[in-house]
Amino acid sequence: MIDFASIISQTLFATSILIVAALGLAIIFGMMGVINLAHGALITVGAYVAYAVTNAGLSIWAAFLVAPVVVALVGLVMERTVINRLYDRPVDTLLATWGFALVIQELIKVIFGTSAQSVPNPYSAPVEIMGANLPQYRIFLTALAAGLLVVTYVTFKYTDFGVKSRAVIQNDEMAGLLGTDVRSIYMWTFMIGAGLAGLAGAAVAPIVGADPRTGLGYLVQSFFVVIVGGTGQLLAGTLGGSGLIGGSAAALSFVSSQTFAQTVVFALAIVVIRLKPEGLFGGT
Amino acid sequence: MSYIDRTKVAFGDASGSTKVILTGAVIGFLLPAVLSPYFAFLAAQYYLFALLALSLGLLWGYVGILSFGQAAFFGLGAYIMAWSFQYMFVPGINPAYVALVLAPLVNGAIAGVLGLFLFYSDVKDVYFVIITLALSVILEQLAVSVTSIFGGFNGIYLPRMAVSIPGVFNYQLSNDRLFYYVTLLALVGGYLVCRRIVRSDFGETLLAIKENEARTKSLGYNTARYKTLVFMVAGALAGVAGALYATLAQFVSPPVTGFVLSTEVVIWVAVGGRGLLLGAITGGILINAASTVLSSLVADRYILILGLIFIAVVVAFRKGVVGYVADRYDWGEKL
Amino acid sequence: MSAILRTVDLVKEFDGVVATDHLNYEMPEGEIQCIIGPNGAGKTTFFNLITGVLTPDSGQIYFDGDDVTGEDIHEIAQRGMVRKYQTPSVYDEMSVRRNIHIAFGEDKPADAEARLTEILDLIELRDRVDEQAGTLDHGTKQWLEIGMVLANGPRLVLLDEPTAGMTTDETMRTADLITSINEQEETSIIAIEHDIEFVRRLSSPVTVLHQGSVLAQGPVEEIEENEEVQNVYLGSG
Amino acid sequence: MTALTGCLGGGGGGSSGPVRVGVLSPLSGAWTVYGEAHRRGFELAMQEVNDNGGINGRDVEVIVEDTQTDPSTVTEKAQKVIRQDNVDVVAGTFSSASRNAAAPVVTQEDKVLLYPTFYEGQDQENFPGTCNDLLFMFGIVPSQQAAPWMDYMTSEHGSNFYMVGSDYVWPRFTNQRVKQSLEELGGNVVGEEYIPLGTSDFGSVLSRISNSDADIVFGTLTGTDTIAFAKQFYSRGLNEEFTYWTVDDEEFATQGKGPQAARGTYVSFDYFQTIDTDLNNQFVDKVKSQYGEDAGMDTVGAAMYNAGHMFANAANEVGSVNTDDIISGLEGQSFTGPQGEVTMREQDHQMVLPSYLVQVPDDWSDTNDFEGMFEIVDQKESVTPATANCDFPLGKGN
Repeated sequence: MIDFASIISQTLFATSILIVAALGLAIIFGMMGVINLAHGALITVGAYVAYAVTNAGLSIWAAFLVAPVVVALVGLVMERTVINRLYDRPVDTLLATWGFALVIQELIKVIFGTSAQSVPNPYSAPVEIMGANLPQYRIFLTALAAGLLVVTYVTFKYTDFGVKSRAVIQNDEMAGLLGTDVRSIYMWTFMIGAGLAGLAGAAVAPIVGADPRTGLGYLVQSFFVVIVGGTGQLLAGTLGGSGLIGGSAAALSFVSSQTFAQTVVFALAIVVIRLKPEGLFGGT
Repeated sequence: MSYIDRTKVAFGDASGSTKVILTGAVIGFLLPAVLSPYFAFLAAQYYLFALLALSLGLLWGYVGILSFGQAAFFGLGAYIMAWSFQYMFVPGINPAYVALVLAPLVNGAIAGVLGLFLFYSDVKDVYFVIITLALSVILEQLAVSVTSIFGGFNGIYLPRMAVSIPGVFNYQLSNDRLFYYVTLLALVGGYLVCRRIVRSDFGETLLAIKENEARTKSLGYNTARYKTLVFMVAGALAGVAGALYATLAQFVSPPVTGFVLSTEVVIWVAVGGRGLLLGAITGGILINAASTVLSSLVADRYILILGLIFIAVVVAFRKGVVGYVADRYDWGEKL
Repeated sequence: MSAILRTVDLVKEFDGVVATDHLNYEMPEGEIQCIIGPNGAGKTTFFNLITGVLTPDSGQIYFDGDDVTGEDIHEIAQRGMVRKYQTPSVYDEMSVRRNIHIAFGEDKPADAEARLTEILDLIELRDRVDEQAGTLDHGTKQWLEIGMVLANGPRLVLLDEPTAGMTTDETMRTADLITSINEQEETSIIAIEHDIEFVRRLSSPVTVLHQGSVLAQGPVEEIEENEEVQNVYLGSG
Repeated sequence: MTALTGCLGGGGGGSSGPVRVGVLSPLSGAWTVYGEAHRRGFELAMQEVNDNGGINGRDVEVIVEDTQTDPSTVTEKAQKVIRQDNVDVVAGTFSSASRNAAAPVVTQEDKVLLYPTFYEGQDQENFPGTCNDLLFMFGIVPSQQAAPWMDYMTSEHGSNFYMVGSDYVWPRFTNQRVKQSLEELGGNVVGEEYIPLGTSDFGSVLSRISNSDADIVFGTLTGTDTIAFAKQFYSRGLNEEFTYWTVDDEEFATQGKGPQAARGTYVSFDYFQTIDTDLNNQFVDKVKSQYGEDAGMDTVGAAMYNAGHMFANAANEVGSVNTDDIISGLEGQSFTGPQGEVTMREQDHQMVLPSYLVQVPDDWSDTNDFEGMFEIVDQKESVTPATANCDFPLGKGN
């Protein structure tokens, strides 16, 4: 018998992990149009910051504050040294960020060594809901995903910075003429995106651990989430995209092998991109 | 003027690319005399990686399509060679010949289907990068788990190919110096095919598409068809390179189709020179030779060095090595 | 004389904004016509619709009697409707010669060399044939693009503000160029233009577009007197 | 042009000058974490050999090459060490795929390959690259690693098995062997799943496990996947409900899991750093003094250590380092390794090894404490592996 409570909870959990993992990319790639192939590496840095913080005796919650700041700074270094020269050259941005991904991955090995590091899980026992005992940490992750979505949506929709950021992204010359400091808006938006990737790293570390390739697993999936969901549609796009890519793969794996499920979902994503290039929720 | 003068004159004012490919071919031809079998094996391997890089160089340099999935075609070519030995598709005929015909055909067909599916829509070029990246991830995953067909994680064995004329002679190329010439032939042949394409009206249209696709469409060109055709040629070239690589290494396993090799090819072409066929070839040889040397010296720091070089080239040295040379000396046609 | 181009009740909307509102237009073969109208009147959208860049929400487009609604850009172009873009759209990194050679289209004319010289004379670029297109000044680039459109063997030429950014002298010479093209090459020509002097010089019938549909049509003199047109241009519109 | 600055082939080899050994380790890429112990085990053995006279009076020179966890690099590096550095024997490669990539090179050049990693065993029909006279297998096979403990585990914890493995050859064949024993013991398989390599979210398979009436979850996941699985297994409280027994998670994987997620897990291998014998304690002390306090050892490192010594013994006993002598010297040789008495079975070159069943104790807390990481539950002095599915006598080549 297929136990629906598990399917629903798993689909929800898989979706929320991808929301957290892809949100930073939804800003840097979805909104700014910067193809950031270092997104996975930034997640890895977040995971290692979580390791360093918890290893120093502090709690994982402290890591949730430290990781975004540290990775935002890494994003700042990337943006100031290279990315801001390439805003009008999308292909070169893509290549440069892939270069950064390699450099970051190797620097982590230099600093932390090659072996996988462990990050403790704050919760020990699962909790029983609807007859299925569910891990508390995954429930927390779902709440975190929802919270992050709302916060980023509100930030970019209503706050002064958010409005300016979207204006700059849509037409940086015009915004520049109207007196917005375009360069600093780009910098801050990129840093927020990187910070969110860092937070994602810290968030997944307790259930995945930290090793030099942790973030790489999320790279292609995150891009699919943003593209399939629809660039420029922060809330609906990320939610929809994560649901399709993460959720459906989890649900499908109840009826088929996980390898088959993942292959089918990837193929499905490619078909969606082909039929609706602007994404499910994007476009006019 | 005697024959020699004429060649001198012709050589003197030949375009940069002609000079380079001629000297390259001559040096390449004489090289095995000084190379030990090991270095002949290495050079053969570099030539095949250069042929793979050439397939991306043609796509990216001449029609502006950046594919992150050329390794998928390379790997498929390798598996076709392995299957050809395993299943002897056409009994009685040298399985390597069968594979060297099948690999480009099958890859071309698959590239054609992909092209029809992706180019005949307004999928943005950038999305094409992500899709081709995903395709090489999918193929690698299938190759690992579908053990019955792909031999799975442990891979498939195949012997070194033989050069043969049925009934006349059959000589197995276990001597690496001999196999070296097969790969040199494949690389120079591949280059001449690309050169032929690029210098034709078809090639001129490709450059037009790369520079201004809207204008080219409104002059009556079905740009999607051109992009699909050149994508098929690139797939075929990568397939031949993969097929020869399989019988050179005598072993095929999933990473040969996968994500890591796909991203490395892009680095080779970007550093070598993304705008020129010879740039891609140089990148394919130069970076692989450097990685052999560097990885023996600094083992795991080599990727860090490569990453830094790659960023520097992309930001400040966009034309790449050969591109830079072509600018400084009158290179003539961009080949 | 059959119509080279006819549109029937063409409608195109962009999230609520009606860009083309049941536009009916007919262009007899062999003629030169101008289209004028204030900014946002839907002139370029009209060109985008008939060249297949945009597909209309409703209505039909007939080219030389065939219904081409919804056809691909290159299919319509192959039929002989060739467009010059508002901002000059040439291959900057290629020589003038190569620009024209590409513009000949997929099946190059047999006497390509002769045809090339003919066009170069027409657009007065004979002595700069091997220069890079990108190095040409704005006005010359416009003429190069006109030459390219010509090289494509068009039956209907669409010119989107061909004299934008030109001096009055250049504008007048462009008008004469268009007239001679029409006569020598027997191609019909539709030009979108703001410069009334240019329209007067062509002395061709004019269609005034306003809010996505035809406001008025007729010879230049009549249109200039037409009150509705005046207050559309001058008044609130 | 870019003519390759080739240089002439390396000279040397033969009986004068040092004995040269090539070591192929994954020092970059996905398996790097195993690469270090893999290389250290062999280097340590060679140091000890050099300290007491080397081989036939000749010093041993070790040439290490990074295989970048990529089979095509293995082919290149195997060629290099053999044809350029003229090594007398090759030790290493980590995954079965990399061993298979090296096999044609050693076969063509007629050199012995000493393979250290735990693997699926030799089977001519099902997977190529084994049944080769030039290959010597120092790693444990499923019939030694899992089969000996089926009795104990089923009697202690119940006989309903839920099998979770990575989707490739080694997990599938290990499970096949375990299912054989399970049948004999009247147990049954309530679930069997293979997860693609590189998966990080195990939510759905874990929910299927928690809904199953399994007693033992038998793990053959590998790499970073096994770490993610264990952490999520813990976060769902499944370690209270089920017994988790894995045949992949040696010292470094368990270090990656961390105490919280690893507590209570059963692991079975031929070697653990926690083995408390004089020989192993000396071995571990040497590793720490040479490579630092936090350096650890695992089954693969120990196998490389044994391979080094047994190669030296063979060469010294037979008096030469040419391939056929090394083969005859290795076949049937017994040696006292850090894990105890081991013997290289003559017929199929598979090592007869002890087998240890360990459990992660509740009081393990420091991730660098490799001794306290495991507690020995039971051990078997020497387990004879199932005979390889090959035609005997082994021929050279695959």
